[in-house]
Amino acid sequence: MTDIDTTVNICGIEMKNPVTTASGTFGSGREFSDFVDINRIGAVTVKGVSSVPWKGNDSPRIAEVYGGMLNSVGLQNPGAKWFIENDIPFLKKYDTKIIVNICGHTIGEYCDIAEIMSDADVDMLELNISCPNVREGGIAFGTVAPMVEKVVKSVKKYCKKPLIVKLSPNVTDITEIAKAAVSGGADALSLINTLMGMKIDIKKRKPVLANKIGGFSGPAIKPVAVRMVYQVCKCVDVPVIGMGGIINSDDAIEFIMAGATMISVGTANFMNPKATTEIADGIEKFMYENNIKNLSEIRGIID
Amino acid sequence: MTDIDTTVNICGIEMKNPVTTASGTFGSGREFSDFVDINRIGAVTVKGVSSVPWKGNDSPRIAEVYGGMLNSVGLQNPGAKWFIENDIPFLKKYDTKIIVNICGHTIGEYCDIAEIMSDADVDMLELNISCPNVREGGIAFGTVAPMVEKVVKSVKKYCKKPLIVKLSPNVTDITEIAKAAVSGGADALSLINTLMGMKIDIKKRKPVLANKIGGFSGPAIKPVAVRMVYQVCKCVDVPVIGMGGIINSDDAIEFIMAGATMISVGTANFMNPKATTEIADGIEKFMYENNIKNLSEIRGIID
Amino acid sequence: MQKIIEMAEILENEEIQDSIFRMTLSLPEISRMAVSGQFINIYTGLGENILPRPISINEIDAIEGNIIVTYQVVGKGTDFFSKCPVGCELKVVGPLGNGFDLSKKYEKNIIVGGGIGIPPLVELCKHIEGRKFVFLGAKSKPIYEDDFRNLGAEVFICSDDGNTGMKGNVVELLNDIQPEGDMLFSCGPKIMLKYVSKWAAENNIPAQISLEERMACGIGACVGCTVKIQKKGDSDWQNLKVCKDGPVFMSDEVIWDD
Amino acid sequence: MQKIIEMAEILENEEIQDSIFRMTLSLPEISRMAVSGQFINIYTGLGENILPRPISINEIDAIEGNIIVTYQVVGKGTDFFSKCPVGCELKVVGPLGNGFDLSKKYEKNIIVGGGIGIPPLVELCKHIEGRKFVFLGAKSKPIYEDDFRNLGAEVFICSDDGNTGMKGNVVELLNDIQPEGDMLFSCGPKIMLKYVSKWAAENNIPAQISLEERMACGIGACVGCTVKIQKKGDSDWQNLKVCKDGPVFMSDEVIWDD
Ligand SMILES: Cc1cc2nc3c(=O)[nH]c(=O)nc-3n(C[C@H](O)[C@H](O)[C@H](O)COP(=O)(O)OP(=O)(O)OC[C@H]3O[C@@H](n4cnc5c(N)ncnc54)[C@H](O)[C@@H]3O)c2cc1C
Ligand SMILES: Cc1cc2nc3c(=O)[nH]c(=O)nc-3n(C[C@H](O)[C@H](O)[C@H](O)COP(=O)(O)OP(=O)(O)OC[C@H]3O[C@@H](n4cnc5c(N)ncnc54)[C@H](O)[C@@H]3O)c2cc1C
Ligand SMILES: Cc1cc2nc3c(=O)[nH]c(=O)nc-3n(C[C@H](O)[C@H](O)[C@H](O)COP(=O)(O)O)c2cc1C
Ligand SMILES: Cc1cc2nc3c(=O)[nH]c(=O)nc-3n(C[C@H](O)[C@H](O)[C@H](O)COP(=O)(O)O)c2cc1C
Ligand code: FES
Ligand code: FES
Repeated sequence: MTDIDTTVNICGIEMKNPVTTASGTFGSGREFSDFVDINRIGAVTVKGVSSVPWKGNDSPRIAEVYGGMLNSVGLQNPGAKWFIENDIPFLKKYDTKIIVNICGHTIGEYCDIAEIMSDADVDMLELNISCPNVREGGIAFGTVAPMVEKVVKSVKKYCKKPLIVKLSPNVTDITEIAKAAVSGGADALSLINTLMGMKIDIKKRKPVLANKIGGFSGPAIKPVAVRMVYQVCKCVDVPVIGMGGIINSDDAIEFIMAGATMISVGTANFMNPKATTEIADGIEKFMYENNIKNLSEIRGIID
Repeated sequence: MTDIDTTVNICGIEMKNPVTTASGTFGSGREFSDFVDINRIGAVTVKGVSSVPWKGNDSPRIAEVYGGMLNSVGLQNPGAKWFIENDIPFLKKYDTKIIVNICGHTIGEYCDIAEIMSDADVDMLELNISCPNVREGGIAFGTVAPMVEKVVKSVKKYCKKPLIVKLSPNVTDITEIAKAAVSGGADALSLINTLMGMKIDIKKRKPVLANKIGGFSGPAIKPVAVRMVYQVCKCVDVPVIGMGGIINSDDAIEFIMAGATMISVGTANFMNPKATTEIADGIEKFMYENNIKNLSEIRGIID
Repeated sequence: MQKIIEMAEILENEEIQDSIFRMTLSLPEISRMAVSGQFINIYTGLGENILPRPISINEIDAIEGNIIVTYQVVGKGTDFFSKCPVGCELKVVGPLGNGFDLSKKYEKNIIVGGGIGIPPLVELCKHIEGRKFVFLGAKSKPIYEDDFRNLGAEVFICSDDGNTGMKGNVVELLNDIQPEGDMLFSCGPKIMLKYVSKWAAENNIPAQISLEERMACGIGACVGCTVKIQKKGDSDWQNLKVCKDGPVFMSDEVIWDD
Repeated sequence: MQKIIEMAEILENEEIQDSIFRMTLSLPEISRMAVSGQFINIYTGLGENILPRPISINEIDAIEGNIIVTYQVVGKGTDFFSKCPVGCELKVVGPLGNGFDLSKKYEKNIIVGGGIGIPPLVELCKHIEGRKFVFLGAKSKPIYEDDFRNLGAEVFICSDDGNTGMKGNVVELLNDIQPEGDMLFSCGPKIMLKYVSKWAAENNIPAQISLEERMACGIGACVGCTVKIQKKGDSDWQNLKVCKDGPVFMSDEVIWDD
């Protein structure tokens, strides 16, 4: 397989393969290092980090649904300082790139964390303007085009690393939001974040999640994700990181054919702790069997 | 079980139970009459009917996805005349109510079919402003609030039956659309129609559907549907018909607890041709076991 | 025609060629009603695969109450079937579709089958009384060659790789043999059916061809499985349902898109 | 502690009480590493159920390389397990969580179990050297009463319906017996744990309680399974992970919401 080149390049950062992890599903990688060789992953996208620690929402935060799950973690995280002192040194032991997912309640908080992380030893930042579990404005940030443009523009001023903007699928027209993010200065886009969903426990007569509504992820959401990645790749020129329900390498190839440059493995990590590296292996096998030397040959091949 | 009252009333029409069929998944009932006793269904909602015959989209029109399916039928139907001459007489043999799902490409076409069906021997009309497979404006109709209000208002002038407006889930804020439909004069709302999804055949390197993008339905979409039904029921006063991924009576109860007055069985009919009557039986059993005399005791019980 | 839901016990499930399985299902009711050219919907019961799999009836044993199907493993559903042990039960809906039209008898019958389209032609062959010229093609070795011979047919074989019979496809084989016929029956890949239809038209032989399309309900309710058909005398084509109006259509009524 | 993925053959799977099953899994690696109070994640392999089911370790047989779990059928996943025949394989990840803290030995140990929370206390009981006062409650009949007796414990029983032992709950039983203890260990429904914790606090007995919460990963990555814990000396509570920081917590550190 020596003549196969699995590398991908996003904003000048070269990754050894197109596989990364979906923020919030892989911790900082440490928890999965018992199961997978982190050196085999193109980049690790870590869980959302904010400038100060966040406590997150009440439990229950997890509900299983048909072919997927709901979560209402609410971006609990120990804050930037803890992350810089603990998670970065851990990840630096591996030969992989680091993408930091950043979150905030306000534009000011977003700028703060972008500034802090710009000085940290990481490769790219991913701006999460789309978490449905943040109440204080998170929703509005990600679903109204002028707001998206404004947030991205503000964050760009403080951000010294390539900036990926992560889009919410809970919108009428994803292309409008994607274009707004690019106008604001996004160097790349990632999508989709979770759909908004709900599950009711009919015995207890109340929602399963303490937060009532949560973010829906897993294989069940894949058709929506593929559709949106396809639509967005047709209308913007920046690279796209595709995700939403990817559980095997065929799914990954589907997103690449829809136009994605990288793909993220999220909920699949809970279904199979080895999912990331198995998908990296599977992509290589697919390239080999189909005589594909470089993924650019099939990227966005769907008209 | 004599003291259990399963009847529900929508706009003065009394149904023997809250079970109806999701438009487009049950034909006119004839195809399923080998498997189920149509007398056991509260109402039959027939496939979309337009004033003149529609040819629909090219094949393939069906793709299976994880826990669901995509369709791009494109509202193929033999038109109002054929429907009135063939399907109504068939359904009239049964002791059930008839809800006619109506569609059009333009406001004029919507008004035409509403007028035609107002004179037919049916109980209610369901205005489908949300089919993602109609290109000539269908999308815009269902996803922009002022447009929704305008269409509904226009159709109301010609409609002499109670008018249900069926909402698309492919929107940023479903409550805004629901309120617009009610302002326009909707007597009831039904939701959700299909999500927009896509599947790529990675061997053939093209979308499975000839139409590329299709409507996503089945158990996989249930969390989105429950969430939207819940949100809508909290913000409007008209009765709501809930649907999206209902495959058993527990699912049906979940929608009723979220606030739905009736529930529709759609894709489940393909998974189990007896789904409708099994769900009607299951609801009765649930009421009996939980000592519920009338579904109003649990309807919208979730705060 | 009435359709029913039946739980089928698997009586046999054997790999007869690389990735092709022959499965005998106990279906007392459906087997009594079925005719050649019809199909059944088999459910996987897998949570991620919600739709039934349409599979043609290969043989009907109304006396024992069995239906035999022959399927190729191409995806999750058929893979699941191939792993079901004898004794296991599968949910089946059937019989579905209209079979071949055998209301008229013909002296000379041409039967053309390709790959996994061959199975329904076996049952068909049992019900044809005139001479039967059977043309079978496959990648490497068509299935059921001997079955056709045992049913008294004259059998001609071809394969893409030349492993069995003539090297080439069935249309080349037809051109080679130039059989005479009053009616042609065919089932196989769409591209093959298109050229077989062309051959039949050129030779003025009416042809009944069995089509496939992706399906949801299989019973005519979802309008998912349409093909463009222009009925004789009609000024325009219409989208007809493979599951209910077919799967067998007259070849000269089919509009070939691609 | 290292965690691994192992395919477990089911060696036994028996209904020991109405809807409660005892299952022996061959897990050579995990059984060598596991300690009492830990749990394992068992996958169903069903397409609609994507998440693993966390189940406590009931007994560890490191010599044979087996882990025994005891589970109640409450939904699809546990129903599936109950139908898996002996010989069938299940995917398991483990061992997960921190077990009970047995670094110190106590003279008098109180063990309180309720319902399906009883199983992990059996393995625990094997590793406690001092006196063991075991209080078990259930709807009608607590499981594993004899196992505790065989491990040398003094066992007290109650049931909601009075069918076995005292009629009432374990807190009433504790109040009735008024045992003395240097450490209390407990597992059971949340509401029981809350009142057991209260009882322990009133009686000045430190208590290790094993909590449950809905989980996705089970390994500390998703931050889905949190409980509010206020560590001694901390000025505020924090959301800690049941799967990684627990499932065993000191009862006086738990903030009870409802
Ligand atoms: C009327 C009819 C008769 C058929 N008879 C046979 C037969 O006798 N033997 C046989 O091996 N195959 C037959 N097929 C094709 C068979 O239905 C598909 O190969 C099978 O459904 C694939 O299922 P899967 O889960 O293995 O593949 P997947 O690719 O995982 O299936 C995914 C989805 O696509 C559908 N699908 C995939 N391929 C086809 C196809 N070629 N045609 C229609 N739907 C498809 C499946 O039903 C399912 O909904 C027939 C199809 C039709 C329509
Ligand atoms: C650390 C831990 C140890 C456990 N040990 C045992 C045990 O030894 N024996 C036993 O019978 N049960 C135990 N449980 C509870 C057990 O995990 C659930 O009963 C089981 O997951 C239900 O799955 P189901 O598919 O049958 O039910 P469903 O209700 O269909 O499950 C749906 C979803 O909810 C989750 N869920 C449902 N109930 C619970 C619950 N009580 N706690 C956490 N998640 C839940 C499931 O994991 C699944 O994701 C334990 C739970 C935890 C967290
Ligand atoms: C438990 C959980 C936590 C998540 N946390 C974050 C987060 O912190 N930041 C973020 O941008 N996305 C977060 N997500 C969304 C995922 O990164 C991803 O966009 C989504 O789950 C869809 O992909 P999947 O279906 O492969 O999981 C989270 C998802 C899950 C399931
Ligand atoms: C094959 C198919 C055809 C449909 N046709 C229509 C239609 O004609 N009019 C309409 O309003 N909705 C139509 N729908 C949408 C359904 O009525 C329903 O809103 C949707 O499928 C969600 O419910 P479900 O998940 O239970 O199927 C169709 C759905 C399917 C699967
Ligand atoms: S498959 Fe539904 S109409 Fe043919
Ligand atoms: S279940 Fe994921 S952190 Fe505990």
